[in-house]
Amino acid sequence: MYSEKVIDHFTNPRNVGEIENANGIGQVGNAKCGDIMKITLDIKDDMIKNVKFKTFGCGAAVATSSMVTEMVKGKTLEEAMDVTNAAVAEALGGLPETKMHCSNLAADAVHAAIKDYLDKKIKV
Amino acid sequence: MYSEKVIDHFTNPRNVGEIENANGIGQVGNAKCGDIMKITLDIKDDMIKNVKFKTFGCGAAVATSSMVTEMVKGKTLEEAMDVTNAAVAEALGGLPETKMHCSNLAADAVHAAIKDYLDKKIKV
Amino acid sequence: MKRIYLDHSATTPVDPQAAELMMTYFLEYYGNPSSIHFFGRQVKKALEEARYQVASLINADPSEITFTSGGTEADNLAIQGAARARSGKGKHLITSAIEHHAVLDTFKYLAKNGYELTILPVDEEGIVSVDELKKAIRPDTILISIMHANNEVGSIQPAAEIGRITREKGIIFHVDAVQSLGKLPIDVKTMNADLLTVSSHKIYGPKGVGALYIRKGIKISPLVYGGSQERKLRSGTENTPGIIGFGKACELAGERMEEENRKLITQRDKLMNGIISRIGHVKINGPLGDKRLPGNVNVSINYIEGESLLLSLDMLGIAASSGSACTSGSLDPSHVLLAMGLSHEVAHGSLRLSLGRHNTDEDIDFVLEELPKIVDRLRMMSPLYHKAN
Amino acid sequence: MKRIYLDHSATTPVDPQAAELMMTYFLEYYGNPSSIHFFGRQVKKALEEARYQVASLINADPSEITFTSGGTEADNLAIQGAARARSGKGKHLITSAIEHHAVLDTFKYLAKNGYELTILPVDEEGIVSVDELKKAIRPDTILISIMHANNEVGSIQPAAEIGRITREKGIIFHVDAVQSLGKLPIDVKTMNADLLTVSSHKIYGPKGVGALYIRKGIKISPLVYGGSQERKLRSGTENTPGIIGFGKACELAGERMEEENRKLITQRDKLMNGIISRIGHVKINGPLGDKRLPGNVNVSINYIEGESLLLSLDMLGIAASSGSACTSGSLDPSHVLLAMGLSHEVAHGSLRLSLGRHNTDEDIDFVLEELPKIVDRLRMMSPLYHKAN
Ligand SMILES: Cc1ncc(COP(=O)(O)O)c(C=O)c1O
Ligand SMILES: Cc1ncc(COP(=O)(O)O)c(C=O)c1O
Repeated sequence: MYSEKVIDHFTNPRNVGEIENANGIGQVGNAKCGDIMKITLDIKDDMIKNVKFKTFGCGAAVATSSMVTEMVKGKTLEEAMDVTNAAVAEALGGLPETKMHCSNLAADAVHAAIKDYLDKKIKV
Repeated sequence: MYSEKVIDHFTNPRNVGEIENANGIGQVGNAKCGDIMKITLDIKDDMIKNVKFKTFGCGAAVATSSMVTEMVKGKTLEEAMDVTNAAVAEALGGLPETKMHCSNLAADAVHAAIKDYLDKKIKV
Repeated sequence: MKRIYLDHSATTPVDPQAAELMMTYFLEYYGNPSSIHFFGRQVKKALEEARYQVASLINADPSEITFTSGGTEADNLAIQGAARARSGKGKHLITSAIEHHAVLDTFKYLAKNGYELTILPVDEEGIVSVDELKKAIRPDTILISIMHANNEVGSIQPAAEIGRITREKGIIFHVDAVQSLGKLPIDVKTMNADLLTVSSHKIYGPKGVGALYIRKGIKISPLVYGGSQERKLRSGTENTPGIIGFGKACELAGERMEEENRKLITQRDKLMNGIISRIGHVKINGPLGDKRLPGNVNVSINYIEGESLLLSLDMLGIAASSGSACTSGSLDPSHVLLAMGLSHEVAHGSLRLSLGRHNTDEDIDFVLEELPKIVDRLRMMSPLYHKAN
Repeated sequence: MKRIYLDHSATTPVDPQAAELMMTYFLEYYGNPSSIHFFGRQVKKALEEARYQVASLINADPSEITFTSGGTEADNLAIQGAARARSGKGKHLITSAIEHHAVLDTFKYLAKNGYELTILPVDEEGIVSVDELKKAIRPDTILISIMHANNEVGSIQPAAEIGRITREKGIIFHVDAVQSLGKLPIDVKTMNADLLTVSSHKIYGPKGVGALYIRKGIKISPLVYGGSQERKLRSGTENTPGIIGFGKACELAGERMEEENRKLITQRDKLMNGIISRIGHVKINGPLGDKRLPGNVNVSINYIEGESLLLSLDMLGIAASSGSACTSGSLDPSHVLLAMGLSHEVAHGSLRLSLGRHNTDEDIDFVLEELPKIVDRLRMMSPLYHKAN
């Protein structure tokens, strides 16, 4: 069902947790659907210095979360905004058809966290 | 499917053939249905001296024909008229349900032959 | 890796005796039972012997057994067949919210095609209320279908009580007994069942075989037309090896039921109690004690999602099942757990462990050792879990 | 007693390789393919491999194959399913007089339920006329079903020619290819088939398994509802061992077809010519040469009845079949022979010998030696036979 890369990221997820004083926080999905992803970012000079995730969801949800953290860590905000859900799935060697829709939201969570950071900055 | 007795009478049918100068001839069934039985009788002093059959039909048709010849040979006409299709089936140890209707007409053929004999006698 | 199969409600391995018997019918006694020659007669006899074996396990007459390709087809034959045959008498149908999709989706199909459907709720233990059922009955009710035992939470339904009511009112009563066959004693007569579905692959028989009990005198319409096999109710060359394997499985199930149930109940309770005592924030779904199927454990583990749990168990060689939407391809989690009042979130985190003939006490110990670690790990990853809880 | 099986059109033994494979799936790889754990994934893969094997034999895409419980169910799914899905477009259906009951009786059921049916006649060789078919087509014709090869007389139908017409007119074309699978090359694309039925137990696969080819884009309604297996077209836990056995049988049939056909045609012609030369008052039913299935012999033996003939052959260990009404439980003899213009009387005396993979030349010799004696004996007993004839 799942590719080896998905299983690897599910079994050894990268960057699990929450950054304590994160300046960007994004959460997408809801428990009703069975998938929630929360991304916390430490952003400095338009750069993602650190990123962590927490996910409630299926194997694909966990793996995409883990993968996206690797993909955006060290990237500029603009670069990170260009990472799509599809790119995450591709980086994992593909996802089962049924998982493409619901569980492939990790990039959205990152984007939400970046937006949160930018929103707060504007307010300041 | 068939009882051992049916198989025995089918394999070694008794009294096959036609009596040459039969004074009673009976035929029942038709080729459309797949069963025709022809009985020829040699009747003397109200007694069936000899009886032979020819049958076009399934195993049950052949076996009932053979059995009925055994049952009526040497009997008076009245006794022979009392032999029913059901009695023939019973003497064979029973017949499959589907065969009771179409292929169990041998007693009718005997009765038809007796009637033929009586009819001709009246005409004379 | 040692593999521990705890998904016996989904399907079971074929009993070796049944499998061996089937081999003979694949290779040697391969005739078509409709044929009048030796090859046909030989297998026809074995077919009727199997019919007797299946009938015996539910106290039916062999002539009341119609073989099908499985539980799903038998459910459809019962429900579509009875509804069509009785449509002149009324259009109202009743079932429960926790039926298998083979029942529920068939009723929903009929409801879209001129019938009216009442779906009964269940209580928090997953049991249909007889009072609700009584209230739902109308003068034009023609068919009521209630399962004998639920496949997800193991809840046993008051079938005999319902049968008394339907028989009195002249309403056809269909019972889906796929999960109870070979696990609970079934007597179609005391249950007053008119139609009853069983399936082979849940009781160590082959997949692709089932049967519908049709009480003498009850008329239903067929689903498929053709060579008039199974007294015209189910045309098609009979799956004789499968049917014969099913017959054997029924015979064995009948012989072993009592002893097996003692073992299963002990292991089930050990597993349930172990989970409760070792893991916090969990909830057993379904009734306790003798209102529950012997081999069924179903538990909601808060803050984590079922598929992740299954994957993690699978990596350790443990095969289980879940009511999570992610495991069914649908968007909603188990309709059974939702009907019992669970929230979506909690339903997503449900785990079903269904025990069977070959599970050992060591299997249980292993699960009890590993499951808490997995739950811990997944909860650490979950945004819903806060240590403080 | 040595037994000679000459009833391969009725059913075949399972190939030992297929049977052995199935054993593994009974005992070891017994998971439910819907399960996401190891046991489920393992068998899911094999299921898809089988789908590929079946698809390959008829030049279809695996996604176009829906597994069923046999040819009868596939025929019903095709015909009921297409008729229901298209009923908005018209109500007129066309089939032929020599179809299998799985097709003919399904159409007759629809004809009683709001559809209109044209049953095409056949010529004396048992072949449907394309001209007649063209004439029968109406603006509201939605479905035409014509078999690829007839099960009784082996006549091969002009399927590709018909497919060209139906495709042009946008009418759904269903082909019952149960008897031709593995015996004639089948290419659903050049045949322009929209739906095509195959069955496992006629090609050395297990009984109780079949498949319907559904061309991409063609919509049909399901017969049974439930767990949404087979892309919702055929719910019910998949008969995975059976399907996998069928897949293997398809693979083997594809590999062996050419060589096997050479053997079968030689044996068939030897048998037909032998019967003609040794027995008087006989008539070969069906076409000769390459319009006939490789393994099919069908002959009417005047003045005697089919069941008697079968019984007599059976006593010598020869298993065959007949169009006699007595062997089918119906009152009329074979509807196929009657449609070809045979009288009832002659149809009753028909004999079908269907050859298969394991028949030897000695089998043929034995039949040719014994059959004339049996015919003699039965004719001596027949009131229809007069030596003088
Ligand atoms: C309660 C219940 N009914 C019906 C079915 C369907 O039976 P089958 O898998 O034989 O189609 C199942 C199992 O899948 C079941 O658990
Ligand atoms: C031409 C034809 N169609 C359909 C069928 C039915 O297939 P099954 O026996 O798999 O139900 C058969 C054989 O019985 C057949 O010969």
